[in-house]
Parts: sequence; structure tokens; C-alpha cells
Amino acid sequence: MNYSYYPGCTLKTKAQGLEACAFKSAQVLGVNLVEQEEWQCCGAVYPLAADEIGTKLASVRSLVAARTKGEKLVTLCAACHQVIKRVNHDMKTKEDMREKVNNYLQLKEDYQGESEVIHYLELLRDEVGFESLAKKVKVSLAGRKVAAYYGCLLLRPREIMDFDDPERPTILEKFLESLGASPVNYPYRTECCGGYLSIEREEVVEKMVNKIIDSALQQGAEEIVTACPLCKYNLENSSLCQKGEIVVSYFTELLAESLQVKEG
Amino acid sequence: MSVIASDAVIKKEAGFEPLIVAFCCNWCSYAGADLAGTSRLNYPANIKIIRVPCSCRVNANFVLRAFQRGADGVIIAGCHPGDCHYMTGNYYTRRRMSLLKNLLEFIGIEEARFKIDWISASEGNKFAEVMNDVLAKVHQLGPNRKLRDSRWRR
Amino acid sequence: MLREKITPDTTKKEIGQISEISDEKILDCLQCGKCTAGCPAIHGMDIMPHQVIRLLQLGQVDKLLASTTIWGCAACFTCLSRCPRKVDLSKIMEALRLIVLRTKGNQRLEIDKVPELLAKQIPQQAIVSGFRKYVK
Amino acid sequence: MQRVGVFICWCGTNISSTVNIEQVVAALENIPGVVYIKDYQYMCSEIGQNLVKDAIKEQNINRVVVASCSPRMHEATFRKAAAAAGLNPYLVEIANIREHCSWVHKDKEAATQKAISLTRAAVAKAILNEQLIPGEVGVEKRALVIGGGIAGIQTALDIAEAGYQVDLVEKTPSIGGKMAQLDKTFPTLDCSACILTPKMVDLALNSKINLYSYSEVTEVNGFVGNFEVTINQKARSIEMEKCTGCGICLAKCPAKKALSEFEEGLAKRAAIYTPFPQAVPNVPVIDRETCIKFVTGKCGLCAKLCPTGAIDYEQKDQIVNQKYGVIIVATGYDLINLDRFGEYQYLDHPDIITGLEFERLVNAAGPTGGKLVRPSDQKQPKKVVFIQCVGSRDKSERGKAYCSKICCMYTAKHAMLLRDKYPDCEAYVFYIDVRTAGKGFEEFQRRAVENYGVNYIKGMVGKIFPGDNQLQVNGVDALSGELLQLEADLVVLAAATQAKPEADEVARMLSISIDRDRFFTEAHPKLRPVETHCAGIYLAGACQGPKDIPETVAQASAAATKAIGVLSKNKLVNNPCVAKVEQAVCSGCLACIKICPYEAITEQVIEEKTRGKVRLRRVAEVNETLCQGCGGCTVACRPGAIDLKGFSNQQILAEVDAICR
Amino acid sequence: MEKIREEIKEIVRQALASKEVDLILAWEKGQLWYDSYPAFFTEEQGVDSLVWDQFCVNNLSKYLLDDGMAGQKVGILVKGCDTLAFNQLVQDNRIIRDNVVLYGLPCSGMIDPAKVRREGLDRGLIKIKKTGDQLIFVNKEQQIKVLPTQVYYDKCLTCHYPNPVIYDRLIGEKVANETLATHAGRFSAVEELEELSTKDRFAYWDQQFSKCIRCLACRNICPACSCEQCTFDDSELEILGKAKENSEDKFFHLIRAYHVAGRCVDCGECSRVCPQGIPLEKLNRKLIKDINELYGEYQAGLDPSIKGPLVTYQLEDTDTFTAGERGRKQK
Repeated sequence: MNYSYYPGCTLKTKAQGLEACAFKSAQVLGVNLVEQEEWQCCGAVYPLAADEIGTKLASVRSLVAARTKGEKLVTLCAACHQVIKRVNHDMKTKEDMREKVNNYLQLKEDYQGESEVIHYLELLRDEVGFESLAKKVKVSLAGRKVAAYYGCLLLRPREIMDFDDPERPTILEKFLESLGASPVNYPYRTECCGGYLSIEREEVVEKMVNKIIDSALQQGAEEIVTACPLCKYNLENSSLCQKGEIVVSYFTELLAESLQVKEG
Repeated sequence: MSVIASDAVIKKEAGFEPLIVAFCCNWCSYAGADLAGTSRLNYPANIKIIRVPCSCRVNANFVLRAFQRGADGVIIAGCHPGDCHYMTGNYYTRRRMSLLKNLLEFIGIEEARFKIDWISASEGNKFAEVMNDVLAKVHQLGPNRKLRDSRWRR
Repeated sequence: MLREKITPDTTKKEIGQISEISDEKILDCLQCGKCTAGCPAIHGMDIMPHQVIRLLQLGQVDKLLASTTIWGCAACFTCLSRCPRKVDLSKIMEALRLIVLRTKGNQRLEIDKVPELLAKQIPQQAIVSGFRKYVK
Repeated sequence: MQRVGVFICWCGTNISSTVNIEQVVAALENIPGVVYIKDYQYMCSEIGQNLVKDAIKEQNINRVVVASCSPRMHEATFRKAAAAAGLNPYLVEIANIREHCSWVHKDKEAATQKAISLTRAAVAKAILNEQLIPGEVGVEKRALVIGGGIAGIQTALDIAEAGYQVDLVEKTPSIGGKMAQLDKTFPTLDCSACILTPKMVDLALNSKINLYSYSEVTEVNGFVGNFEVTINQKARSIEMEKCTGCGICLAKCPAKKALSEFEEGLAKRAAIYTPFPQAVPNVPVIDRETCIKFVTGKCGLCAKLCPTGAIDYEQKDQIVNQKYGVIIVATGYDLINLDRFGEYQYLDHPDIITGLEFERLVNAAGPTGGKLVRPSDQKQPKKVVFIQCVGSRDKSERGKAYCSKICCMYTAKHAMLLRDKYPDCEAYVFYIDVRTAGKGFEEFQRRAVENYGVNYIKGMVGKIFPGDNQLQVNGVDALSGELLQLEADLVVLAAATQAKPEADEVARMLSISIDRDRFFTEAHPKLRPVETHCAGIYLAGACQGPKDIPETVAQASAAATKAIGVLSKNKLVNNPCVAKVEQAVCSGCLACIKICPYEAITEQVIEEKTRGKVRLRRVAEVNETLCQGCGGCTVACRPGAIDLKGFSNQQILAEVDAICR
Repeated sequence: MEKIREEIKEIVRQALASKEVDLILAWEKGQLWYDSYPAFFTEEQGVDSLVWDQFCVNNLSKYLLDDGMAGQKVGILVKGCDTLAFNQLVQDNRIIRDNVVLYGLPCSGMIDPAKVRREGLDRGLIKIKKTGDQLIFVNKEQQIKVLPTQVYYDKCLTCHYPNPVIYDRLIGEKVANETLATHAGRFSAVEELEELSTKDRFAYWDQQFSKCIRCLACRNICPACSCEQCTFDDSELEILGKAKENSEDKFFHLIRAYHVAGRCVDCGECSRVCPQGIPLEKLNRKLIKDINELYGEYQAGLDPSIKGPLVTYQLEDTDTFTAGERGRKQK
């Protein structure tokens, strides 16, 4: 099955590992991810102001492209997912914004939020299925105690992201189980890492990430996986990580590893 | 309370005194009109209320007859959906009058002449507001000639 | 200070702007404090999230515009997902930031700083976010 | 020939200061049919009423129009006066020239003209008024109470006390409801069981009361005075008459894995069980889902052991049909499901419990014998955090927008009991507001703070982080603006109350309405708090909205009184302003049946002769005792074959014409 | 059609002979080329004059209401549009389904004599043949090929039910639906009017209604107008006077349209029979369009067991009058 794939800026630069592993794994799983021919940076943060339109157009263009192809739009970066999914929701539900955007874009057919936006994890859960994923695992990750770190952007706001229960999500744990790993449940897995605050308030972020890592360590975690490049950066930048207490990787890296498609 | 604001709008210009017939359900809107009274909320005397048990008692005939006999505007007011004293009456009103309103508009009757609204027994204020609002709009439109029987004079 | 009015007329305009930009209803808030209690970024804030709304209810916009709180919000939506009144505080924070940023000369991030950030291996995503959050 | 008498009230100066009475009188004189006009300062006074009565007798008038205040105010008064003078009361019409005229208009001339117009409309309608005679219907002298909690028990006892038969239908194996699960009751701290159990026993022994436990109402037809009800008595697998309640079966049953509903899942029970020792009836029931005999076919131990041979594995559900004059709905409430409140970890950690679970944990008859211990390790807690408003006053998708009303008080009670029993255990209460409206309530809550040292914190908890040995509760004191991080041993959540999931079904069955929160709607929030819109059906207890025990009992007794009021009558009189069908015009499309909310219209086949041929024709027929007179059918009927007495098509058109003149 | 006509005659003869039915409602050829009028047959012998051609536009179902039919088993020939009407009458309890035997006739459209005349095709007309998707008008001198769309009734051009939706016995092959599927365009005339200003809309309708001579043909032909006594004939209520007066014309047509709202099967017979050419179907279709848009697609007469849109409701129904939720389409 074909999917339109939206990569986003970070995946082409700092987070190439996240993408490469996802692509190779997809091939093994029989999922054909086709990168959109033209895409623009989504803007990394969903514009929260009700009066902003311009900053949402890049997302709408990608959504329209997916509609033209009649494919679901798959994202990998948690930030892109949040932005595109929420913009799509706006196009579906906010008449005022829909009208303005369509007026501006002058499409042949008005865009009304018809495209479906799914994250790579949802693709694995709902389209591939964790059970059939488990069957394709070549190297089981048995015995590895992995703490899933969700961050914020995939989970909240609950009604719009419709991804998982924001307070007690299970998708990453089920994913890890299907790879044979032992997920570690720890209460900080949905707490915020500080996000973009790292640009000017490193000291705040430091506090936030250390709590998360500390909580994972307390529950016996040996490594952490995440879906977001910024989460990974912030976690890795923490003093605990710098001391080598724990390693952080992308969930797709573990996936590729277990499917034996990870290079090096 | 300051819902007399529209007094200013409705100046006694051109000698036109609109006549508005309002059908009010006994349990909510008629009681709401009573409350407007006990709260001394002003609205113009052009509005005359006919009591019906439920908004679902109002037949399209009554509406057209009022227009025919000289009304310049017609109002139907009932309980809010979900609050009907007879449980389901206003749900039927909602469908029936939605269609009638569109039909009248379709043959070229000005939209503002036919008003349907939900006014509860506690909304004396809303009652006065709606009455003032309809009157102001009808006043602007001028007399209803489109549906009036030419033999009928007030 | 003695108050004669809850929302002083002098700040009505800003309050209106904030409501318009955020599309949130500040009067829905019951001041239960759940947002503050759960806020993961609270340590960088001088005014607590629930107090932000109280100050808005009181019309004290100036205090908010000068606060560190509005720059300390990470837009993680934890408060929204738990708020019993469905108030999206992240949108209110954004509105407050925009009031500052949309005023000329009030940019918080300078282009010159980017090379330095890139050198730190910070992901592009954060830099783009920074431009969205700190510059207009 | 219609002779109309018009009576114009000044209402002191309420009307006369804005409406020129003289002018009204003069205008009315020219209206055909009006033969007598009288104005008076207070028409509703005895003198005023006598003016009406005298005119009926002396002036030979046969229609009465009173131009006065709202008919909602004094229509009944003037109808009574007319009836006293021998005139059918439904020949009286009211023109509302006070609320709808003198009180809302300032311009005297305009108000006077409007008063004339309104009175003229009333005259036009009155001329077409017909004598209406209310119908009568007999009353089945038996009451049905649905639900056997404290509300249902109280209602049943009160009605039986008045000498009427009562059937009480309870869904679970025993009556008692939520109150039976409680430990102490606020604000007096009486032991709940001590005050409830005697009532349960009274009920069991009362010869006027027939208890259908483990039963459900499945169908309701009919109307006030004559409800026809079907009750399904679920198979208990025990013959009630033979069982002595010795309890051998309970003790010996090998299947003891099911979670006890009564103990809120904090203890196990056998597959054959009575919910609690004081259950009424004290007859067990077999849970066929967990019973080894039913699941595997092997076992049958209880049947072997039962000294009276009461066990009957073959027992089937039984259907009972019964007629009732009145029905009281007392189906109670539930606590909301906490699935969506993950931040409180209720589903993920055993030491986070609901208030109802706390009641069981401190109850001497509960799973721990009244010793408060943490479910996780059975250790006594040293610090307990109570969180109020979990889902209450929460308008998001996961909560309830209303206040659950009982939580402030029971939380104060819990904290106080805790501090009383274990003075070295700290108690913290997070609240948004403390609401203690009720007799002795405020004093009670203050005692918790002042005498028992319970720490009240205005603020909420963001999240609970379970640690190795304790629960880290992250909260805020919103008043001081300080963050709190409490290491608690036990957390008690005051989960919001909600309507029973089956409320929709019950409402549909009884044709009563429910509000947006699915609580049953009373007929009037202030003046008819225990009645429903459906005559003869009353509400008691928390099925109508969150309530504490005193309120529930008060409402239960009120509902009983209303019910007794109906049962004490031999005949009921109904509103004669009902629909009627002119069968010659009826085409039998039966659109009226489809929209009637009261099932008051039925189909009838009549014989008709046309052109010498007899043909059978389907027509509509109105049951006047069921019809409530909304008039919806009259509009669904295109030819106008069905009309509403008192508000006929002709009458309303006459009013329209008169107003427009 | 001729082949089917013979098949029909045979079936009708057999049905009468076997007493399967007491009488059969069908059509008979009149004097003029366009004249195929309703007739009932009780005897085998009479069946020779039965006709089935492209002028059998008359819907026969309403004849089932005639008192004369009482107690008899009646057979009836029905086209697609007729069956919708039949079902509506069943839903309104005006006909007992079991007393009627339906002979379904797929129909690809009926010819409008007025259009034939307008095209000048009637001069010296001998017969009309149908080949493939063309009609051939044969006169003394020549054969003229014509596309059906040129001469079919307007209502047939927007027909969506060329095949009977209910029948006991189907005669002939079903017609492919696509050939006529301009059904979706049936609201275009309504939409055009909706686009006009209020003033222009009124001018249009005022002019149309003023043509009315109150002959009541629209009412009498309508399968949804089946009341024992029409409200307009109620002498006591007098909701309508007898005068030729503009407001009364409007009153009549508005109430007529409103009374069939949710039950009008959109057969178009009202406008077909109107001697004054008032486009009554536009009123009906306005109501159908609004019902579809506001309360969900509904086709009257398709399934009598589904409650009509005006005798049911949904809690979350929209409306067209409150400020918050205007069901009306925003322009």
C-alpha cells in the first residue's frame, strides 16, 4: 500500500537516523512510503493564535497533495505530526479559517480536511498491526529494558490528536513488546521535556529532563526511546545522560535493529 | 433593564405601525412573556400574543392567515429543544417551521417577517429582546403587502 | 490598592485582544490550580499559570507582559488536557507573547545567534520553533 | 345564541394607570355578541368574582371574558367562579392585559388599543368555546416503586403506612442500595447500617409491601391510575420459599474468585452469594457466570449441602404482569468511571481509591474489619490525601459539568473519621470550593478543620507519581501560590456522581424526560420537584440529580405523599382540553399516531356506507385519559380531522382575525 | 413496446379469466394520436383496446381510491413513478396493499405532445417508432429521427426511478437507470430561484400564482393529496375563500405544497396537468431539497415502512431560524 510521506526539516539534517531506519523497516513490512514531491517546513510549532493563517499554509499544501494522490499522509517527526494534524483539524472544523485559506490558495476544489494524517507509529499499529510486526522480527530485543518516552506532541490535545490516552498511553509499550523488549512503565513518560525552551532556558529544561530520566532509571530502564528529535536532543543534553547513565534512541532505530535492516 | 433601546429605532415615522402576531406556547414562552411583564421589561405594543398549548399546535394556516389579514410579522415561540412540556412537541415544530420559513423565503417573503425562537419561562429578558428585534426589522421592511388580502383593511 | 472595578477600563483593549487572538474564555476558569499543579515547566515561571488567568480576569495585563512565565511555557498542553473547564492556557500564553512580539522592536531571538545554536547540535526543529515563538 | 359578558379588571392601578379602561369599555360595546360589560378595581377579589357570578345568573350571559392578569395567574379562579354560578368553567376566557400589556408598555394610547385588541380576541375565541366536561377514570390502588435504595425503601414504607399495596422492584439481589455500603453518615456520624437496616427489616415484614428483588421492570404501558407493568424476575437459582438463609452454601462454595460488588471489588465473594450479611431478602443468588456448575456442568456442591433443597439450577426468569395506579422512580446513581483520569493513576495503583471504597475500608463489617490499611501492602497509612471534584464541575469530555453535591461533606467525614481513629495519620484535602449548604453541614466541615486538624488546601492535584513506597502527589495551594509535593500512603478520590447508565432506557419506557446529564427531569424545578411531566409518575432520590441522604429521604416521602394523593382517589379527573377526531373526515393516514408522545391515539376500523356499499375504514381515535393536549397531532393532520378542544383551529383563527382587525 | 403491449394484453386476459383479479386498471387509446387515457377492464374480451405506448403518462394509482373499488381485487399497470405514488398511498393507509396486484412496467420516458407540436412533428403523423436510443416520427412523406430528450416530458428527463420499485409481476426488461440520470439536476431550477434576490423571487412567484384559476387539477391528480375531505373544502373552517384574489392564490399553493411536504414523490403530475402552466414542481422540489439537506436524504414512496421526515425528528436536528445553527446554506 502507498502512503504519502512528509519528512520535515529535522529528519533531513540532525535526525537522519530516525528517517533512514523508518524507511528501511517500512520496506521490510511491505509499506511503501513515498516522499512528497514538494514539501515545505511545517513551522515546527502549531500556531496557537486564532488569527494566524499564513503559518498554516505549508501544512495545507501537503495535505492537499495527499488528497490529490488519495493517500494517507504519514509523518515521523512528532512536531510535524502535531502541526499537520492540528491544521487539518482546523480545516475540517473552523469554517472561518477554511474560507480564508481556500480563498488564498485558489485550489480547483476547496480543501476541507479530507486527508487523513497518521503518525508512523499509528501506521505500525493500525495498518501493519503489532502482531504481524512481531512475526517479522528477526532479532528479538528480549531482555532489554526500554523506557518509552512519549513527550507531548503526539498525545495532546487528546480530542484533536486522537492518538492514545494522553495520561496512560500504551502504543509505544505495545510496540516495544512486539519487538520482544521489556517496556518499563514509569510515571514521567508523558511529562514534557521542555521542548524549544532549550534555546533560551537551558536551566529549566535541565530540571525537566533529569526528572524524566531519573524516573525511568528508578524503574530499572536501561535505555530510552522516543519519536521526537527535540525530545531526544533535550534528553541527551541532560547531565544524567552526559554522565552516561542511559542512552536515548529513536523508536525506529530499535525497529530497524530488530528487523535487521540497521546498518553499522 | 435596558431592552427599551429599540424605542429609538422605531420612531413613529411615516405613520407605519407594524402589527406582529406572536404564537407563544403556554409553558415556556407565554410564561416568559409573563415574566417580561412582571419584570417590567418594555417592548412595543405592536406585538400581540396568542396563547397555544405548545409550539407544535401552530399550524402553517395560522401563520399565513395572520399575514393575509394584515400582520406585518409573525413570531412563533416555544420551549427550548429538550425542554418541551409535552416532551417532543418542539422537535416537530423545529422541522415544520424550518421548512415553512424556507418556503416563505423561497416565494419572496422577507426573512425577517417570520421569526421562530426558543424562549424559556425564565427568559423574560430574551422575550423582550426578540420582540424588539423583530419589530425593528419589520419596521425597516415596511408594511407586508405581499401576502395581504387586498380586501382586508386595518 | 483599593479596587473600584474588577476589570479596569484602561486594559479592556488588551483583554479584548487576548480573547481574540487566543479564542479562549478567561471567565470559564474556576481557579482550581490544576494547571499549575501539573505544569512541568513551572520552575521557570514567576507567575503561576492559574494566576495568569486571575490577573487577566483582573485586567492586570502589564504584569503578565513583563513576566518570565509567558516565555517559560513550553506549549506542552498538559494543562489543557487536564483542565476541568477546557481552558487552553497555551493559547492564552501565545496571545500574551504575541502582544509583546507584535510591538515593534520586541524580538527575542536574533539571527546572529543561529550559528551558535547550530554548533550546539540543537535540532532544526527547535530553531524553527524559536523563530515562531520568539520572533514576529 | 352566545351572550358574552366582559369583565375588565383595573388591578388597582396596575392596569388602569396605563390602559384607559373607559376607552376599552366603549370599544367593546360595538362588538357583536358582547351583551354585558363591567369593570372593577380587583376582579379577582370576592366582590369581583361575585360580579361575574351575578352576571351569569342575572344577565343570562353564557360566555365570560375576563380582561385581567395572566391566565396562568387567575384562570382557575374565574373558572371556579363561573362553575359556582352554574356555567361550564371552560366557557371562560382570559385576556391578559396586565403582564402582556400594561406592565410592558409605557405609551398609554398604544397600551389601550392593544388591550382592546386582546380583549376582542378573547371574545372571538370565547364565542366559539364549547362546554367541556373532564373525563373520569378509575384508580388501581397499588403503587410501584422502582429501585430499592434508601429512596425506594422510604417511599414504599410511607405508601404502605397509608394503607396501600406497594410493589418494590430492585435490580440487585438485595435492597439497601448505596447507603448500605456506607460506614457513617454526615453530619451526625450515625452508623449507616444502624439506621438503614431496621428500615430494610420493616419493609421485609410489612404485609402491604411485596418485594421483587433481583428483578427488573421491562415494560410500562397505560397512564395515571392504570399503568400496566411487566416485571422480569431473574432466575436466582434458589427457591425463595425454601431457603432459610443458613449460609452453608456460601461458606462451602468452591468458586470464590468473583469480586464482591458490595465491597467495591476490595474483597472476593463466592459464586453463590448474598451481597452482605444484612441483605433483604436474606436469600442467596447464584452468579451463573462464575458458578462452576453452570460453567463446566460439574460441582453441584451447594445443592448437595442445602438442608432444605432450595437450590434449583433449572430455574427460569419469570414474567409478572401487574397493574398500578402510580409509579415512583428511585433508581439512584453511580460514580463515574475514572478511566480517563490517568493522572490520578486510579487504574494503575491499588492505593488510589474512590470515596466509596474508602467507606468499605473503614467499615467494621468491611473487608478489613474496619482497620484502615493500604490495599497494596495492608500497612496503616501515615498520610492520606483526599482529592475533591474528580470529574465534578468539569465540562470537558471526561467529566460532568455539575457539582456532585455530596463529596465535600463525605470527604470531610472521611478525613474526620481518619483523624479520629488514627490521630498520627495526616489528612490533606484538595478542593476547588467547599460547599456545605445544609443543616449542620458547615459546622461539621469546620470541625474537621478546627478540631481534627484536617489540612484543607484550595487547589488541585496535577498528577500523582507513584514511587517505590509512596505516592508523590503534586499539587498546588492556589491561594498562597505555593507548589506542594506530598508523599502520601493513600489517596482518596471524590469521583463525580452520575446518572445510572440505564436511565435512558427507563425514561423511554416510562415516557418521562431526562436532562443533558441523563438525570430524570422533574415537572418544575421549584414548584413540582417530585413529579414528572407524566402524570402519576414521581421521582425520588439521586436519579433526579445528585443528593445526600437527608434530601433523598425528604424527596422520597414527598413522592410518597404525591402518590398517596392519587391512590386515595376513586376517580381521576383529567384535563378536558384534549384532541378529538372527526372520523368522517379522517383519512386514516395515522400521522397523528406517529407523532403522539403519549401513545394516546390508536387506530380503529369503522364501517361506513357510501353509495349503498358498506366499506371498512381505518380512522384515528383519541384516548382522552392519555392525551395531554399538546395539539401536535392537529398540525400533522392535513384535513383538520383531529382538533384540539379549547384550542380549536376555528378558535385560533378567530383570534388571529380579531387581533388583525 | 408493441411486443410488450401484446404480452401485457395476454397477462391481463389470463388474470381476468382466472379471477386472479376482479378488474384491471390500464390505459386505452383514444381518438387522437397523443390520447392514451385511463380505463378499467373487467372482461377478457374488452382487453383488445388496451394500450401501452409512450403516451401512457397517466398515473393510475389514485383510481384505487375510488369507492367502486371497495371489496374488489384490483390489478393495476404501474410505471416506476407510479409505484412511488402507490407506496405513498399505502403509507397513508389509503390502499390496502394485499387487495392490489401490481403489474410493473419499466418505462424509459413519456412523450410530451406539446413538445411534439412545438417541434412540428405532429403534422401528418402516422406513428412513432423507437429504435435504440432514438425515436422515429413517421409521416406520409418522411421519417424524422429525434432524440428522446427533445420530446420527453421534463419530468421524465429528471426521472430516477424508471423501473417500478414494487410490483407483483414485472413485464418487460428493466431499463438502465443511467440513461435518464439527470436526476441530480432536478434541483437546478430551485437553485436558480434561490440565487435571485427576494424581490425578484417574489415577482416571479407573484406572476405565476396570479395565473391560477383554482381549478384544483393539481390537487386532484396528486397521489399525496388523498384526504377524505380536503381542508380547502372545509366549509366550517373556511381557511380559503372562493374569490380570485392574489393572497388567496398564494395561500392555496403554499399550503398545498406544505401539505405534501415529506410525502411528495416528485412525480411532477401537478405541473403536468396545470392548465395555466404554473411550475408547481419547483415548490415541491424546494421542500424536498430542504428536507434532504436539513434532515437527510428522503425519497417519499420508496419504502412505506420508513417514517416520513415530518412525523419524526432527531434530537440534534438543525433548524433554519435560530442564530446559532442556521441549517440554511450560507451563501
